[in-house]
Amino acid sequence: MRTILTGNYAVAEAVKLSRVKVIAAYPITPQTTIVERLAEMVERGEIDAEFVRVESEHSALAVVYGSSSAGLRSFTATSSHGLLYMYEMCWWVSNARIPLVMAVVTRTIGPPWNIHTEHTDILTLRDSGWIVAMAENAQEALDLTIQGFKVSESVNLPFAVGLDGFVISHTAEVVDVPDQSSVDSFLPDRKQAYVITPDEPIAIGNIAQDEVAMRLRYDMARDMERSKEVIERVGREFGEKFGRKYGLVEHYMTEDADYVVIMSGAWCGDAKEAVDILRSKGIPIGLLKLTYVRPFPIEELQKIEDREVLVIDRSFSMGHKGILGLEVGNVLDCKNVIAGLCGVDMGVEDFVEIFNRFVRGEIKEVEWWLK
Amino acid sequence: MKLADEIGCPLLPGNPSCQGCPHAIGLKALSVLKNPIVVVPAGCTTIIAGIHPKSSIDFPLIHVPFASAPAVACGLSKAYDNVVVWMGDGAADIGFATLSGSAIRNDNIIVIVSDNEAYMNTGIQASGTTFWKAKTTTSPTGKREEKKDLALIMLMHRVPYVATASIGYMRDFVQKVKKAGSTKGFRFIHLHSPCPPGWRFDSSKTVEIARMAVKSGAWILWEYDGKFRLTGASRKYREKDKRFPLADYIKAQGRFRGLSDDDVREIEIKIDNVWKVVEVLERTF
Amino acid sequence: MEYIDVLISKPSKGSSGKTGLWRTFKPVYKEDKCVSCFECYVYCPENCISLKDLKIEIDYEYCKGCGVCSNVCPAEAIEMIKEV
Amino acid sequence: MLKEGIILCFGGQGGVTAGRILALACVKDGLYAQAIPHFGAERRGALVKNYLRISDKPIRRHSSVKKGDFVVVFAERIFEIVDIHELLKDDGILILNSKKGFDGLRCYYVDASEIALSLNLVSAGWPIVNTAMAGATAKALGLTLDSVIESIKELFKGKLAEVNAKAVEIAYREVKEWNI
Repeated sequence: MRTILTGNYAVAEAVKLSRVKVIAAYPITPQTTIVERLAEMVERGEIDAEFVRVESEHSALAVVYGSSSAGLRSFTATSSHGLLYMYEMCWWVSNARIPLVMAVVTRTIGPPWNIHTEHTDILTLRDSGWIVAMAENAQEALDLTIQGFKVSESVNLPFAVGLDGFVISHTAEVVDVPDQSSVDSFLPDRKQAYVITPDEPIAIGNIAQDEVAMRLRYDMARDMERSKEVIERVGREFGEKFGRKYGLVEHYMTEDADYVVIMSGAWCGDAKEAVDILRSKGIPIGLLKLTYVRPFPIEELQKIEDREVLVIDRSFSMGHKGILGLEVGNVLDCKNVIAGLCGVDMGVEDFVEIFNRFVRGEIKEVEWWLK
Repeated sequence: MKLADEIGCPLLPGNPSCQGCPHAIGLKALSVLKNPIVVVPAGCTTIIAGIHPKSSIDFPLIHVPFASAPAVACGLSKAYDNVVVWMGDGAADIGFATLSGSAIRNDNIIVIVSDNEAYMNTGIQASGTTFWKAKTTTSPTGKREEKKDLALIMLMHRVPYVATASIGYMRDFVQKVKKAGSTKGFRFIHLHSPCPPGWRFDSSKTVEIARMAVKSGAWILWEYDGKFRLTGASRKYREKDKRFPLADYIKAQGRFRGLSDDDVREIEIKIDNVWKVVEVLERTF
Repeated sequence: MEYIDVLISKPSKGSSGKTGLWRTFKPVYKEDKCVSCFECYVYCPENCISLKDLKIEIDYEYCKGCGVCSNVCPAEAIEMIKEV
Repeated sequence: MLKEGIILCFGGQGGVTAGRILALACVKDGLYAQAIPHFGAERRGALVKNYLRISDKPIRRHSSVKKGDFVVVFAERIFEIVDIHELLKDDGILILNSKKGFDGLRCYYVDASEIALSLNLVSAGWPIVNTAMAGATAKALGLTLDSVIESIKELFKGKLAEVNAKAVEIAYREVKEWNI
């Protein structure tokens, strides 16, 4: 059904369609309307789930860690300071190999207080063993949430869906909401590596010897690597079922492009229009969207090794460069523009200007786009 | 029925607990619950639970981060009955918001705080429940602040069941665990657990010291199940003249070494004040 | 998921090895003095005391020699003897 | 065809809802639309900007609208704090809650406050003009009345839906052109 939904409501719809059993979340702008909508769905009996009103984000993830360990499909959502407050639990969940899905509505970290989008918050999950996906619009937020459960439960790693605060979370736009039976046939019943039950006296997470514990990390690394193939397969299956194909990256006019811009998140839409404008003037430029930041699509990037590459970052690693700039820079030579931090608005005309400077060879190694 | 016939030994021999460990004694009480799942945050019991691939505890057990235990238990309780949090006073300090939040939600879980009055697992640092003047590595000349009364704080959350207990009075503790087990909602037991290395007394005296705490009135056994009442041995120590000398309890512990008679009298006043609160609660609550 | 078992431990005695080696003092049971109250069983932190009819048995393989059993015995039926 | 607009109102006047009503009406008319509320630190009473995009193709951009093909103004007092020429393209259309048009601009105007008051759409002493303004904007943008009414019935329930649908209908019918 085609309708108008905000990104946050689209996520809530996806959670409902995924037949989630336990939802725990603490309000934080701009994530709040996800949990408000889910609480409403639970109260009205539109979804057969329990909603737990926790007292903090740390407990939000702790509750869904508990329910997921018991075999119940679970969901939480957070943003910025909330994500940082639950950071310890993030690592615990992934290291315990518990599949679950969390929406991260990206927002600047203070001070100063600022509620607008930036990707530095979700990118703190980079090293934690979470699969990290970034939505470009409300439709992708819905689609990636549903795929998230399937991917997560296939590789026993938690899954974060990032959606830009306000830009996606509160923008009402056209979303095609799939029907329940199609989602049911796409998303199988929950499976996971182990379930804690009263019937079997096993202990989960006892102290382990160094050498033995390291093997678990090795296991995790291999499963994260394997998740690439799972993400591609699930994205293909989703495409066959719903007509919208997904993968680790999305190519936009890159095939014959001499210049490739790499970006992630909501502003890719504006950047695609800027690509169109440069193309109309005969400039061979394309855009590679990182739909997934973890696992990192190294092989996809190696394919564009011979092009001029620019990474535009909505995040920064203090003392070095943009976080995606760092990541991509590990695979191929690239220039790096830091823009749109703290929610600074970036429109088509900004990207046209940046792209023109990039094509003319005027962009420095690392350049801040201050307004 | 003899207590020995009622309780089992879920903690298996050969575990890493210190000699005379109070938690090791207390854990036995969980054997009266039907099919419990035990949630353990960071603390001494993290170690006591054993080293992979062996588990020292014959229950399903899940290790969880320090401040998270009641919340994880809440999640588990969406699938199972009899989810028990077994945590120390350290976890109750760092995870106090989690504990309070769980109580406010009236989560269907049992929380037992086995309180050895300091952070023992990290090597005896002062906690919120460390007694005034007790020496720890972070209060080397004796703690200057008061001991917080966790059970009374939890009682004020208006949950269905709150009790104090002592590892020196296992019959009383087992009764309380049973009662908690047959109640629904958030249930809380604050268990007094004297620690030989932490309090500096001989490992053979764990039970003796625990009993001295009750006999001297320094630890009061009570429960609330809709009605507040003193239980077990503490009933006879309501009258102060029946209590054992407080100085004997204090002086048996290395952590109080060097306390003056004035200090002991000061402690006595603090204890008398707690009794006043308990007596009011007993009459009115 | 080859090494997922690293996360999962199963109940077993001796997770910390033969803890009987920790002992300095050994509890010695005086059967004739025993009044079968089994306080020693209730309070033994190590769960090294088992009940045999009206008597007890001590598992010296794991007993750490803490002395709690002797301390709680009302009949002086467990004596701590220096072992090493 | 991409039309970008800005809805200007004071916090609490319901600009966000107006945007959503119009976006949903577009979908019902077979178009694509996007309603972006701009959130700052403002509270009730401050000037609030909302953006509305309408297109016959999926809309990819998510940035703010700097200059609108149309600007909807919920209260004339807004002109005291905003230079309308900065927000409206030279050939753009102003849709205004007023008894008269705006000199020098292509404009649609309707007395939305009066419509709201006549239907007793009042909250905390303020006439709630958002649905009437949605009706007037729909007319100005060439959306069908049926689609706006349907959207109202999807977003509101019961009596509230009825009254607001009425406001839409009156405004849609009464909105007048000025300099067009």
